[in-house]
Amino acid sequence: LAGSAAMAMESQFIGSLVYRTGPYAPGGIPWADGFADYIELLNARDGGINGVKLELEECDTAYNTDKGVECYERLKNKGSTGMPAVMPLSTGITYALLDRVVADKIPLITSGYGRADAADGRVFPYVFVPPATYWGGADIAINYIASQEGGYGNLKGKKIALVYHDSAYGKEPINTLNTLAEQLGFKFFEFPVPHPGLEQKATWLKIGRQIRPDYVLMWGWGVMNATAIKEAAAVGFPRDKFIGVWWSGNDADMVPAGDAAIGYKSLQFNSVGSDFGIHQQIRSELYAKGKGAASSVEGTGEVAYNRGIQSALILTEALRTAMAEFGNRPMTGEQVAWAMDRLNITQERLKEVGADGLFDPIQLSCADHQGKGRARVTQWDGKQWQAISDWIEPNLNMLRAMYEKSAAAYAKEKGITPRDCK
Amino acid sequence: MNERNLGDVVLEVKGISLSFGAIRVLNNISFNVRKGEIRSIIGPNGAGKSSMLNVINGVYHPQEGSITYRGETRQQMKVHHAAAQGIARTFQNIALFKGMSTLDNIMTGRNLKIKSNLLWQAIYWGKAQREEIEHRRKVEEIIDFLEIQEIRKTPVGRLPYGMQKRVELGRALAAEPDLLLLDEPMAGMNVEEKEDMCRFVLDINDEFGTTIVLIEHDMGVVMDLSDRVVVLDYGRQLADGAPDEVRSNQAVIDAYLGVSH
Amino acid sequence: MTDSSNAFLKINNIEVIYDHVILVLKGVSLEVPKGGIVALLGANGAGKSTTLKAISNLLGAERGDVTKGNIEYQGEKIHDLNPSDVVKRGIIQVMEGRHCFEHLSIEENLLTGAYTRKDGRKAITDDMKMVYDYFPRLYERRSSQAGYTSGGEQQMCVIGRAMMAKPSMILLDEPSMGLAPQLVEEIFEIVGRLNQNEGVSFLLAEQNTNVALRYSDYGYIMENGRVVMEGNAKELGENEDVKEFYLGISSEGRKSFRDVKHYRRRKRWLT
Amino acid sequence: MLYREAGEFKSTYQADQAILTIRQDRWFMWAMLAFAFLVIPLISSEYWLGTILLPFLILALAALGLNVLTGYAGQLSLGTGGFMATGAFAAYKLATAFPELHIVVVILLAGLLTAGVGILFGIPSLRIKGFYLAVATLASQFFLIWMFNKFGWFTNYSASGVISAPPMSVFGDAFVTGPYATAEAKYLFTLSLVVLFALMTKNLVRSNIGREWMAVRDMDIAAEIIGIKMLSTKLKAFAYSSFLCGISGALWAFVYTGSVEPLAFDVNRSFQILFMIIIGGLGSIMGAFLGAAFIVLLPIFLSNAPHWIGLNIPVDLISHIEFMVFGVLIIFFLIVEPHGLARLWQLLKEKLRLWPFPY
Amino acid sequence: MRIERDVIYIIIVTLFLMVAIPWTMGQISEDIFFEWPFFFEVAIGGLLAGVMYSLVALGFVLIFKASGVFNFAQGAMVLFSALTLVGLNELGMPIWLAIIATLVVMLLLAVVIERVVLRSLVNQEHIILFMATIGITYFLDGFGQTLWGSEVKTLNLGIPSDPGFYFDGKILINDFDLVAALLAGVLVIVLALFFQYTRIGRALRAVADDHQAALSVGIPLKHIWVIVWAVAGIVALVAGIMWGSKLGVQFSLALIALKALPVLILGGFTSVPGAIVGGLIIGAGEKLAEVFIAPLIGGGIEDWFAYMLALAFLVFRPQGLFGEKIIERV
Ligand SMILES: Nc1ncnc2c1ncn2[C@@H]1O[C@H](COP(=O)(O)OP(=O)(O)OP(=O)(O)O)[C@@H](O)[C@H]1O
Ligand SMILES: Nc1ncnc2c1ncn2[C@@H]1O[C@H](COP(=O)(O)OP(=O)(O)OP(=O)(O)O)[C@@H](O)[C@H]1O
Ligand SMILES: [Mg+2]
Ligand SMILES: [Mg+2]
Repeated sequence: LAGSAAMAMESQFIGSLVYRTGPYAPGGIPWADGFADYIELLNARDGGINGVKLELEECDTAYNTDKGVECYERLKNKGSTGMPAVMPLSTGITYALLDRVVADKIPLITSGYGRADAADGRVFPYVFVPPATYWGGADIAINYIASQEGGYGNLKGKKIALVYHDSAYGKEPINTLNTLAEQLGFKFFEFPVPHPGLEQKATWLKIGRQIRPDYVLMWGWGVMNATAIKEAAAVGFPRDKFIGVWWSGNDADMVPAGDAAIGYKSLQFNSVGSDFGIHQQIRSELYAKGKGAASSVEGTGEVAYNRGIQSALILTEALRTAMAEFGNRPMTGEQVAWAMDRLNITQERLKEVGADGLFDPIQLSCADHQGKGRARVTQWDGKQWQAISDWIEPNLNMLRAMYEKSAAAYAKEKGITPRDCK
Repeated sequence: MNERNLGDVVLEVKGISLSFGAIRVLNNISFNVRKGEIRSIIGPNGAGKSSMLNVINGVYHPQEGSITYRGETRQQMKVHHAAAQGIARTFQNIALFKGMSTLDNIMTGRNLKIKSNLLWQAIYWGKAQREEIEHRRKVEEIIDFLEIQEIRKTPVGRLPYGMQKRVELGRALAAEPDLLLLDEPMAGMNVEEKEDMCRFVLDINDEFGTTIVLIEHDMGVVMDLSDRVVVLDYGRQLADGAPDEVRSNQAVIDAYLGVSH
Repeated sequence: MTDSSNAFLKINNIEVIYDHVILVLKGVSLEVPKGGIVALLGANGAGKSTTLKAISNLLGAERGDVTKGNIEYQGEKIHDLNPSDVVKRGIIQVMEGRHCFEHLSIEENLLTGAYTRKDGRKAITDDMKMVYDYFPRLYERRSSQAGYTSGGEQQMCVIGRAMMAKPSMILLDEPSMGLAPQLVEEIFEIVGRLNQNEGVSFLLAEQNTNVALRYSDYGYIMENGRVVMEGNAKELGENEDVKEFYLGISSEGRKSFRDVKHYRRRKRWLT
Repeated sequence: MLYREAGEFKSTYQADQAILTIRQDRWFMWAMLAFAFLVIPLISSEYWLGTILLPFLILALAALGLNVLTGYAGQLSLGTGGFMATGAFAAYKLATAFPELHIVVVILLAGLLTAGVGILFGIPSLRIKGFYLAVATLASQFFLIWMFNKFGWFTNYSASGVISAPPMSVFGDAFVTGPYATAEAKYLFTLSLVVLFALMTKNLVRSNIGREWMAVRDMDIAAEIIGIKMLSTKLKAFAYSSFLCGISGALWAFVYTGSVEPLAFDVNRSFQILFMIIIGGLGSIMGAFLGAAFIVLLPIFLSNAPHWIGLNIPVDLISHIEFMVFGVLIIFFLIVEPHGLARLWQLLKEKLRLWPFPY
Repeated sequence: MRIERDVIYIIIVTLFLMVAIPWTMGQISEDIFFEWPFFFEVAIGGLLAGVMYSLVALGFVLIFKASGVFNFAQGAMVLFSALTLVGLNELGMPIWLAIIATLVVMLLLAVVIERVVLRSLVNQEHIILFMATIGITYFLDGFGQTLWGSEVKTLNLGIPSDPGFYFDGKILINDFDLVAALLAGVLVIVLALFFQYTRIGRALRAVADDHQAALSVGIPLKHIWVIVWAVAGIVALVAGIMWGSKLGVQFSLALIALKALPVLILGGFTSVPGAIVGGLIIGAGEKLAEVFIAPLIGGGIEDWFAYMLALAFLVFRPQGLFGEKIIERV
């Protein structure tokens, strides 16, 4: 028994909730590959983190909340220390885990999805939302449109529509956009699309032939994205005035749309490309030796793949931070949560790992679980994404106020006393 | 032959006509049923006998005519009205509740008499249980009467045809009807079983004083049991009278009986 | 009928179980000679229908199984065949309980009866005419949906449907049920005529013992899943027990249904 | 012969009408209950209690509800998810509007509100039958989910339309919702409710109303002719069924996940529950539980199995194989016994009764 | 096919309401933009979208009409056939060969389903057979993805999806939709003739009524079932091609079954032409509602509106517009 305990002591268990099957698999597979490849890269190149080997176990959720909860519970006590953090990759699973992670003291890291107000670390000690939130995303989109139109002042009287997946996820940006519409004087139209969004003709006839907005934003998901782009083409709505959030910007979503997708834009909280240092290392350390997770090396570099790397990076950097404090051995969730409160992925660090320019630096604190929350705009050229803007910062003051207000309401409903972050 | 004291008229149908689309199923049919009698309806296949029963208990609504039951005259019966006023029946093509046991089937016959509400039944205590047991006792009497004790708990779908007919009769009896409509209760039975069935019908009639309307193709049964017989022929009313009169009526012989029986 | 060499249809000691647990036939053997009319008599639940379904192989559809014994037709074992192959070999069953195709019209019902026939449209139309001749009532109602016809009309429809298949052997399950007396006679007339003119053999399960014995050559009596008695139709008709329990004639002649006693003599042959 | 009824005589109708008339069955049931209440909480891990048994129980309750409607009353319904959502949102509104209400009261009231909604959507069943009704009930499914999604009032205007349960306790510190509820407390609380409702349902189906439901299921015209009122009988079935589904939904949202969005009760949930009762056995209380076990536990088992036997298969392949095996097993069980696992269980007992003779 | 008089009345009333309600809404509400060309555009768009639903609904109708089975696996079959087609195509087969190969695969599938599933479940209640098709669904979903993977694939038929032509200079119609409509029309005519005028067609209806009686007259159930399931497989392939080239071939294709269900009940489970008429009414109805009613109550109503619309029809005709009357007699 002592022997096996000693063996187990050496490796850090990492549980990964992925969806490689089901209706959303096309978007889930590259993410899972990126995540797995980066973890394996550390193992192959460095023997893990500080000599602690990383032991990855995936569990397929098929983007289904029930299965996700089961996966979480199955994995959370595995390994010597249990799961150091959970990244559920689904808004539904995120909500189902909110209570559980508090009881289990396991940080819940939702990169670019989940509850935006979890950016308020005082109310949500175990939830982290780096690098960006939907509310921030909405603000960035408007910011970008303003820059296209020559300044915020010119937004007055403009028409901006939102096409969204009619679910918790899709509804997130509405409040922000309403607030901005009031502030900036543009007209805001909402177009909910019922899940799963196979049919959007009515929506697009309204948009393309009746309202004829200046810009359309999209919070879509899965097959809804491609359908929307095709319908936009069918009513002749200009694709370069059509901007999706990052989950509407997977390569897989563009494929079925074909040529109709050329010119379509999407926000990304990571940059695009497949030739950063980190990719080259992954290829030489893994794919050259036949060990990569993706079915072909071409997959390394899709935006969703890069997002997977980014999530892995956030987790492993948090592990590093925790080990610096608690010693070089596997970390518990609580220790990682401590580290997440102090996470600081600097430009220098990104350069070291070969992701300089691929990701934006992230710095979190006890009260701020989001960081800078920046994103950039990319455009589909028919084959791949091209970054067409620099990192755009959202209006953090406005956002912070919104986060705090919403988090306070949640705290009241749940009977949570916000922690003191002094 | 059966000199019996017949009571007042309990049911009177007058000038009933019924059509489905272009098909005229009943054409100006009038007859009455007296209290305590066994009244038979005979006629060739497709004559409209079953339809007549359906009119009496409100499954079919005639286009013309009137029905007087217990002194109330209506253009048509309503199904639940008929049941509530003590008209029960059996069916030509057995209409038992196939998924339930014999006992449960007969218990459903008492549904109109059970008063406890959903909540009480869910608790199944006190009042509801007492009521249930009391009705069970009544049903057991019927089971004894029909001699179907052994199949009490058998799902009726598994019973042979003749037994099913008996259970159906039990279900109708459970409602303690004043007027019992029997649609070919003895079809598909051999003589021995027919004798049993006849005995039940007679006993029901004698002991409970139930008025019975009977459809049957076995002339032996019809002639022996009935007080009066009405003959239908493709919607027309061919004859109405005592069994012997009907039996010797030439029109009836031509249309229905063939050789005289 | 002990000479089994000319047996057209032969059932050897079959056992049938429903649902894997309910044993219904406990070793039934019987034979039908070529061109014969054989009656299968017995009380409710004796297993007559089950026997017929075992022959036509329709048991499978009710989760029943022939677990022992075998069935031969013209010397060939048929108990593993598909029902449709049994029909192709010329055996057709008229099921009890009027299994019409409700949504099809009477005429379409009759046409499905000819499904296995390959002898052309003309022959089929001729046979349809013949069926209509036998059952004029069907002709009147030919375009109505079968589900809306009366019980007797449906009974005629299934019998007519079976005739449309031009079978060499018909298994008739309670053909007279629900038919008017005149028609009962007619049905048996038809049975007789088909038998005489076309050489069709019949195995009929019937409750109307009186007529059944009159028209058949040979009879079997079943009780409780066993054959308890067999013999020539005539002999059976004269047997005291058969007379009393199946024909309703006691030594004093036919008694009125009004006078049946409440307690009676039990049958003698119950095993 | 281990299992038989011979030698047991019932002298009263009361004894004859008891739920389990055979002594061995009664012992078995008591042993099962003792095991469920006393042993399981002691021996099970949190994973088992919180992620396997809890959803199993809650979904079994919904299956029980649907089985009343579909299995007993014969009304095929695909609105279960909608009714569960109604229960969940009603519970949420009640719990947030009246924080002092006890959780049991909240859950019962949520059930009653759902029953009301169920009645409303049950009205078309008077005319529409079979698969037509099934598809028509999808109207309520889609409409209810849309409604909860659309109108902020239901979610107290939360930005995302997600509701989360306030911490509530049965007594003192025995929290059953919120972050500090233990898996044991949740499990026992749910188990008690489920056992209670299972007993109530059993009582209903063995008394008059249950017989009326079955009569309507088996042959509705005949039922009407013997005096059963179609409308009220069907609506009672809808009401009681939705009552249970509502409670199940409330438990799902409050006790199991803690916070849900309406999509947790989408049409897939309705299908899932329907599968449970068909596989388990239509018109059987036991069937609801067996079916829930099959549909909830089997996939978990299948996806864990390769790990237990030490196989390292990629997760996507496991998922795909899980799907295939699950599909094959459904078909296999249907072929073995079309009337569901409950019937299979019964046949087993019948065989036992005859044992050692085959028939 | 004989059309009953009340069906015609119902259709006329429906058409009237489809025009009258949007117009009225346009008059009474500021938020609703009503203009005739726009109205026609929406209506035509809806009709064409409805035809796409009909393509899927047809598969359901076939199997229901011919065996009384509500085939839950129809969606899975659409997905499976499309996956197979694209998968074979990606393996290097020319598209015509891939189509033929897929047809063979669908035929094999029908044979397997008959052997393994249907044969053992003869004469069972409809709901049991329905459940069995759910087993098939799970199996097909798993099997298809194991073979061909879960990534999204493209299927390009070369039909442009850009705005087609502007009718009257004002109304926009899409080429792709027109092709789909044409295809569906052809399928419906062929299938309707098949059911109406062949011996097999009549046998199929007999089977749907009563498995046992069908067996008793010698209808070979196994052949019949292979035939219908194979034809349903072909219809699934057509639907898979059309929807797949619209949405990309991916798991979500299986979900279009849900859009076909209201079409199915509105037209009647047993009617091939009903699937088309149902599709047209549902398609136009839901689009018109989404455009001219939804803005007042928040949008996204298409899905439940389609079901509600179907439900409204059922209240008047419980068997759907063209479905066979449900016979209930004592
Ligand atoms: N609901 C209905 N729709 C159309 N036709 C009907 C309907 N009910 C009965 N009929 C027709 O009315 C006629 C009389 O039917 P009914 O069932 O009353 O006959 P019956 O006298 O009972 O005959 P049987 O002795 O054969 O049972 C039949 O021709 C039948 O087809
Ligand atoms: N599908 C079934 N499942 C279980 N038991 C059955 C089934 N069908 C028939 N039985 C049983 O088998 C026995 C014989 O039935 P069968 O129908 O062969 O009798 P029968 O002689 O034709 O009677 P009847 O004169 O009433 O038609 C009966 O006791 C019946 O309960
Ligand atoms: Mg009749
Ligand atoms: Mg029989």
